[in-house]
Amino acid sequence: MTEEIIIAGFGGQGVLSMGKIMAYSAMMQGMEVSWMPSYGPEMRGGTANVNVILSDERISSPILRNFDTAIILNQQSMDKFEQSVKPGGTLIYDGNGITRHPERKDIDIYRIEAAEEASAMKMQKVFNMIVLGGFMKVKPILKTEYVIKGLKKSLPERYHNLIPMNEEAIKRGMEIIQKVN
Amino acid sequence: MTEEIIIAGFGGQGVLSMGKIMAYSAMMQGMEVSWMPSYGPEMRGGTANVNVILSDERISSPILRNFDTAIILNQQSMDKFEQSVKPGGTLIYDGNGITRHPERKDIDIYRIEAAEEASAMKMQKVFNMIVLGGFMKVKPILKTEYVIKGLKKSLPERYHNLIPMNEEAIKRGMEIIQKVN
Amino acid sequence: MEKELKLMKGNEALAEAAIRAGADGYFGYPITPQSEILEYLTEANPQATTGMVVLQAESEVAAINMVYGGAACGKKVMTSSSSPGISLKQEGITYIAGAELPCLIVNVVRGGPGLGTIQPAQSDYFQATKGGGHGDYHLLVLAPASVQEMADFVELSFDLAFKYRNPVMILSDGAIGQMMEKVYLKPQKKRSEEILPWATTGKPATRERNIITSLDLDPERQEKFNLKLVAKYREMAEKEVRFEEFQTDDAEYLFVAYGTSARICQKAIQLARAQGIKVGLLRPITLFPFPKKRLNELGSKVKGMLAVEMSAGQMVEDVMLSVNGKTRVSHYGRMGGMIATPEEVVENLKIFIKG
Amino acid sequence: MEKELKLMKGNEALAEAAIRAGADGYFGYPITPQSEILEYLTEANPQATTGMVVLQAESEVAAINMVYGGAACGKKVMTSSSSPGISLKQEGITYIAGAELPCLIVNVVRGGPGLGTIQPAQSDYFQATKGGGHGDYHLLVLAPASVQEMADFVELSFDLAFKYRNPVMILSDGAIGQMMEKVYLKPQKKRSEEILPWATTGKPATRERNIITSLDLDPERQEKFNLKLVAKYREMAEKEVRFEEFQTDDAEYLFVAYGTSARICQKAIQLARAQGIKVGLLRPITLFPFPKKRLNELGSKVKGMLAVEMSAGQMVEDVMLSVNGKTRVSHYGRMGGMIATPEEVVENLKIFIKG
Amino acid sequence: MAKIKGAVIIDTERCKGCEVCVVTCPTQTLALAVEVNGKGYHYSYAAFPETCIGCANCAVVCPDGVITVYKLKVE
Amino acid sequence: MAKIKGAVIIDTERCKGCEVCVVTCPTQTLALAVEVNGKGYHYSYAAFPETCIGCANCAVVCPDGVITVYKLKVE
Amino acid sequence: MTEVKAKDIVKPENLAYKKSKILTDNVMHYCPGCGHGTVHRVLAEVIEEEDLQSKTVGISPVGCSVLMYNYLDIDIQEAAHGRAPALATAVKRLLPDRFVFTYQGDGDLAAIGTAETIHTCNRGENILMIFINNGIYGMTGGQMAPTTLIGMKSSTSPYGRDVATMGSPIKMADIVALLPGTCYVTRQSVNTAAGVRKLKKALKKAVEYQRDKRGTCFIEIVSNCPSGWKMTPVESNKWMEENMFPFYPLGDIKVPKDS
Amino acid sequence: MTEVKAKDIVKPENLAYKKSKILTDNVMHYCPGCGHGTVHRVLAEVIEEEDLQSKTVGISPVGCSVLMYNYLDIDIQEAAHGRAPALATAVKRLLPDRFVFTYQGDGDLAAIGTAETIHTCNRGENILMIFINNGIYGMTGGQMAPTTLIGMKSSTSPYGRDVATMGSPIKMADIVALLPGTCYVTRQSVNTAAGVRKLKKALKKAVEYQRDKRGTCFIEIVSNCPSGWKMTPVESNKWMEENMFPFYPLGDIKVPKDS
Ligand SMILES: Cc1ncc(C[n+]2csc(CCOP(=O)(O)OP(=O)(O)O)c2C)c(N)n1
Ligand SMILES: Cc1ncc(C[n+]2csc(CCOP(=O)(O)OP(=O)(O)O)c2C)c(N)n1
Ligand code: SF4
Ligand code: SF4
Ligand code: SF4
Ligand code: SF4
Ligand code: SF4
Ligand code: SF4
Ligand SMILES: [Mg+2]
Ligand SMILES: [Mg+2]
Repeated sequence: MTEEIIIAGFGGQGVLSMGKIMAYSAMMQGMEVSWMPSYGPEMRGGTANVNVILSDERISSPILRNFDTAIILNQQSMDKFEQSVKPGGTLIYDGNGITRHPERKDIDIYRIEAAEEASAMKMQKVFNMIVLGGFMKVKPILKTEYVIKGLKKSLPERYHNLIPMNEEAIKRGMEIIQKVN
Repeated sequence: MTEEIIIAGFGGQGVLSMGKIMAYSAMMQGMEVSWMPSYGPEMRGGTANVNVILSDERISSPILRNFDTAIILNQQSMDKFEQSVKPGGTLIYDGNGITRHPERKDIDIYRIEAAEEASAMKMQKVFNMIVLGGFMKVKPILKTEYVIKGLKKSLPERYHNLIPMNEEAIKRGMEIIQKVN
Repeated sequence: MEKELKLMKGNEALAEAAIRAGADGYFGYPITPQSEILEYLTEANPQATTGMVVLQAESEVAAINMVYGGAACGKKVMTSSSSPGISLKQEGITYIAGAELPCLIVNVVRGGPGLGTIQPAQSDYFQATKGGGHGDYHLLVLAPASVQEMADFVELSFDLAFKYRNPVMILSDGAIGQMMEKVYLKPQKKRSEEILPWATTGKPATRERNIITSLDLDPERQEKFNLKLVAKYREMAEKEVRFEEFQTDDAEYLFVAYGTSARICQKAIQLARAQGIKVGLLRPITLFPFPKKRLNELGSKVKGMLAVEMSAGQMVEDVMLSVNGKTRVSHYGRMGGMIATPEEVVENLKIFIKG
Repeated sequence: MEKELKLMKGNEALAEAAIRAGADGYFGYPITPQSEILEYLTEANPQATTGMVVLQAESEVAAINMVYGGAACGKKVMTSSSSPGISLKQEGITYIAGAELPCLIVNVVRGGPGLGTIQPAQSDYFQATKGGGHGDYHLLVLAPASVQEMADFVELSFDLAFKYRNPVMILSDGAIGQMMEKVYLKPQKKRSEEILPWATTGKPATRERNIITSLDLDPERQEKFNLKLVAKYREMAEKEVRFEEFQTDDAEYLFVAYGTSARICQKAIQLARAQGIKVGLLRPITLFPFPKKRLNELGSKVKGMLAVEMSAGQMVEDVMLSVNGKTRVSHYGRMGGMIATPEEVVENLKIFIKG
Repeated sequence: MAKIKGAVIIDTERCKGCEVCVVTCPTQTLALAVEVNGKGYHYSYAAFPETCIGCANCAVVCPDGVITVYKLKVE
Repeated sequence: MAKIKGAVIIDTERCKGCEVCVVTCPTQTLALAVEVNGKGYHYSYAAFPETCIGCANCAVVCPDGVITVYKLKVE
Repeated sequence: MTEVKAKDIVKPENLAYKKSKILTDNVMHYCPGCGHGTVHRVLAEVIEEEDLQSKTVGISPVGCSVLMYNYLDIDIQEAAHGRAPALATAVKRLLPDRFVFTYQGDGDLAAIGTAETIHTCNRGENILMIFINNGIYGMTGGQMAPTTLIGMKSSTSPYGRDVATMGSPIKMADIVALLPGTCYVTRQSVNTAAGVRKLKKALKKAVEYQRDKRGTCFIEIVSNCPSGWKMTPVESNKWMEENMFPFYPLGDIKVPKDS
Repeated sequence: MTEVKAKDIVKPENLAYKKSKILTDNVMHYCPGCGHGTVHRVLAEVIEEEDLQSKTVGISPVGCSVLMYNYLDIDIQEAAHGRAPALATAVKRLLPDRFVFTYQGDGDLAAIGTAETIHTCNRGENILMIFINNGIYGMTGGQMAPTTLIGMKSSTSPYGRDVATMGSPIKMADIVALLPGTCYVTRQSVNTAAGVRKLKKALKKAVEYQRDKRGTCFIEIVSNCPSGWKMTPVESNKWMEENMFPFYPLGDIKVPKDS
């Protein structure tokens, strides 16, 4: 099994850390992983994306043109990456701020109103965990227990009190994701 | 005609400028010339030598191992360059400070007591012109009139009053050089 | 002791591996895409644990000359930078090579020339392997292709640097520096307390004074020294060539690629073989010394070699020099921070095969 | 106006030629064996006559960046140094290449690596031709072999630099810099008053602002720029290759040598032919672009080529790349400030012929 | 008594919501919007336009130069 | 009255004839020789050895460290 | 008092402030609230008001302001890290009647470029050096700068700047003021409207001194870096007032003798 | 008063001065009368008297003193031009109990090495910097240095140093004295016996301060270059007294607060 993923959105949406938690938990499950960000000058407000590969085999190229799953969090990223989903692949997107919705027929498209949900739950910080929950529902590769382990590893000790909130967010994400086509 | 010359001695003996005057006058006579110094860190007291080539043809290598004429002005240079005179070539040396005189039989050896003469004449500054005179006598390639022209070119205007003294030195050099073997 | 499993960026893994390898000192100046190395080290603060010195220098020039000073004490010292900073270090590097000092220099390459981009590239190959500084010298150059190798090559570099008393360069790129992968970290080594016989650490009564210099005003002696260097590089060429082969047994065509490009070529092999093209890969791990002999052998076996680089064509010259006309050699490159995809590499292999 | 005949050192001839070529500015820092260039210029004080600016900078780094600034104004500017100083300039040089600016950089090479010696060498060939700085760029490199060429190549360099908007290097050595020969100097040219359309000299209302930079944060645009450079270098390779041949008509063997080494090979040809060995010489005048095509042709005619260099073997790689296995290629080199004599070159030719 | 009345025009699409103008305004005329603009910033706007005295302090400190100020002497 | 008598030993072959010691000596003990040494320098020597008071000033300023000084208190 | 509507006020004849045309319409890449933008804006005003567009050559550094050429509608050269004063030296000597300025950050001017800064000032090149001191390397993600305050955290001084191992913050303006080549050295800020107006005056003086060939003008601007300092813009300005200004006091350090 | 013969005086027990064993027997390549030799000799004495041979690491520059390692019997590293303080920084940090000094000329320390000089002093590295200010580039044949006096001729200021185009001579000691990292900054000379003795005291103080980790010690020695100045050694010393000392006044510029 090899799952090739791109996550793309604004800087500040937690794109990179979501990718990191995915990679970390897959690693804890014994898989091979790679996490390759597109990096820019360290300034706010730009776009950010990351290629994540989870696989049972040694990973060759960490940089890809086509993906099994694209997780898309703003319009710019939609314009750039909709076409890069492999036929038969999966596209997950947050509808917030999207003006042109995905149009492909040869892929599975899911929508998750994570931004809305996050602000409804007053948990803006865990927006990306809601999205992750959606992904975990659609592609059941990552196990929640390992994701939590991953969170523990990546959060500094003093934030460990936030872990229940993250767990909650993942659960919500699993609940609210909806197939579009 | 090609004359390949090395002049070697202490820094400060006017080795480089003697070579320069030779090259300059030959050039004025229409010849091809090259002047190639061995240069070192710019500090006093070291040794200095220069390869001078005077030729009717375009000069290929300006750096040579063997010479038609070697003009040698101290013991170190004698040790280093006696063997570099071509068989049948010429060696001119100043006896002052020489502890081991040249021994080769297959070359013409001339001695010129230029240092002695310069201090006798109280013209230490034109020591090298005395040596040059000796060379001009032994190898009549350079004409005195061009040498004087050369001097004029290489001396700053304010020293032109010294030219007669230089001319005198050349004449003395021609007189005092002696064949040894 | 067990190796420790971590998920890390290449830059972080390299920094952590330096601490664990018992490095004595790191001297660097920030530049993207490798600032994480200095940042990781200041955060880890090894001065408090192993005693390793970590210092942000006022410039790359100062940093490489700090490395010079530290290496001259026989210490395991290193610096890291990215392309423009490495250009600034060239004088220092040639001094270190000329003084025969061991050290590690890391270049996490970005696109050039000039300020260029901050995206990954492989366009500093010539600079690294032929000598970006003046004079006849060479670095021993290692090209990692994974986060694991970013970590592993640190200790290897120090070992080689001290074995040959020669600077070693890890020639990485922004992709490997910035990406995260699994990495097994070795346990902490103690810093060496040995005082090396040639090092300038204060002259005891028992030995002659030690002098570290790259100067010899006497050209005859300098030439002897140059010949000594030539002999050293020849010895490296005999003993230190490292490379990896993928599916070369039945290969009719060969990719030659290092670092990130080699990773992409591995994937390209899968894609190409799925289309019936028998292609393999030789991945040079040491770029200097270059795997000339093996490439020359393969030159008799394959119908052609395609050098894939993130550059306008630099390593390809060493491939050509290796096979010396035995087989067709060509180049496919992306530049300026662009990275070829496996798909486009296959497309270009097909074009190459057609001739 | 008549050309003027003078007896001058190579360094002095170059300095005087710069004034006469109408250069706008010289920025340099002293280093043996080329300090005469700055000294000559300060003595000649062209600021008072042609208006040429002459400035002793605080370092080579400052000097090359002054050149950058001056070139960005569309001015004819230059710097000179010797090996260690040129290494320090590498970052500046790659910026200039990356910003597509014209300028002249003179390297009067001495032995290396490091501080090395101050005697002549040719061990900076790789640095000059392959790019000592980072990123994919090339200098156009001219190699004078006489004092006359030291003078003549100044104007040629400026012409080529402006034609291609690319830095040009005169790669000389301590021997040519320090030796005196006859030189015919061209009459004084007026400094150009033209304001170049791309130059940063103050934006009039009539045009868009001019920007001089080597940065492009977008890798796709940066790659387009890199491709433009590649095209430029290809154009140079087509149009600007310069070389000289000596007795190649009937040659069975060929010396390939530039600069001082080429002079020595000319004498070696005389000596060898006197012994019945039919040897000729190809002297590359441009080292980049290299006379690949002609060497490849000659590769079909001769039994072997001997690259003679004052280095451990650098240009020889370009000779091998040119002939690509067509004929035997070998190298004879002296190093560290030593210069081969014609006699020893002949001896080594004989060894080469024997195989 | 003559009084100065001012008005500000803020290019809200270019505003980065840094709030520097808001804290600088001597008359508390400005505030950040609850909504965000196309770049995701809570932009600045004249919440109490009538209090503006046209002093231009806001414009003078705005790093992005997105404020234009007008003023009128009202008798 | 106790008096100090001094003596200097100059390594004349290493002396570079810079004359710094000569002008420094408070008692004019030293002078440059008319002859030159093996390196061609007019070396320094104690022209008036009896006047030396062993103050070591000469040695202390000699750039080449070629002077050794002895002194003795004479009653 | 009559009611006045906005539409009555917003008329060309009532214009009180509008950004200069020299500031281009490109959206600046600076983080929200960053002082770089304000300085650019003021600089643009001065160039416009002094009618210098056709005479100005600016030199941008490597640092956040590397892209200055996107925002100022003048001819600009982008220098290598730390070397802007070297470029400016050549430009001014080759084109002595142009208005030449450099614009540099603290990493650029006070770390890697120290030698160029000092020698350019020492030669008294007739240029203006604008020095944005935000106590951090903004561009590369918040590393310690030579001007980072004691105890201040950055990504390479995560436990705070420690004098014993990292030295004290360096006061470049005080150093260059020592050199006879400088004619005008001043320290300004842009966090308040009054500060901005003072900076503008200082810039105009520098234009005048350069016109009169008085030597090097050096204007330091103590500025903020909300991103590097990990604060909101408003917090960062407050922190700057409380911490940076005491150590880097604002005001003139050196003025021409006859002024 | 009895007649005393030289042979009565020249006895080991009467030895009043002999060069230190730390000064090797190699003939120094310096020109006759050059101050470099004198400074080497004094330095050797201090290293011997303070019993520092086994603890000393010296750093030589590029300049006439590049070959210092031939003359001092201690471990020495030869640095790249201007970079000696960078080497020394690393040496001292890696070997904190060693006595570390740099030895640099004015071209080396005050031109190309300006940034390293200032930042090493600013970090307050616990090292001694010895600065030989002879107002010229001796090694390369007498070019102008940053410290060349106004009007002074050199091979690159053949008509005399002109302030307008070449700037004023720079006073590095005064600059580094401004930096909190330096603990001791002094200007000395070696043209007289008294001067040499003072220098020795200064060097001993620097040894002590380094032992106590007080920060950077900076000892400038105003020295001569008979060859570069085109004077006899004696003339050069006189010229130095009359011209260099007024501009570079001798004496302490900064001393530790409690001393
Ligand atoms: C030679 C070189 N070294 C390092 C860098 C990386 N770099 C880019 S900007 C910068 C520092 C920027 O800090 P500063 O000058 O303070 O400007 P700011 O971003 O804070 O305005 C550095 C180190 C580079 N581009 N070139
Ligand atoms: C990078 C570099 N630039 C220039 C030189 C040439 N160089 C050698 S010594 C020197 C200056 C020496 O002057 P100074 O430091 O004053 O020492 P001095 O000889 O006067 O004691 C220079 C420029 C060099 N070796 N390396
Ligand atoms: S012009 Fe003055 S009063 Fe009006 S909003 Fe701006 S700062 Fe406030
Ligand atoms: S200062 Fe400018 S950018 Fe900041 S909030 Fe106000 S209008 Fe917006
Ligand atoms: S010891 Fe004193 S008195 Fe004796 S020679 Fe030397 S300086 Fe003169
Ligand atoms: S000072 Fe020393 S070198 Fe100079 S003359 Fe006296 S003894 Fe000789
Ligand atoms: S990183 Fe700092 S200096 Fe750079 S734009 Fe952002 S706030 Fe301004
Ligand atoms: S050149 Fe000057 S500094 Fe160098 S040794 Fe000679 S006198 Fe001394
Ligand atoms: Mg900053
Ligand atoms: Mg000096």
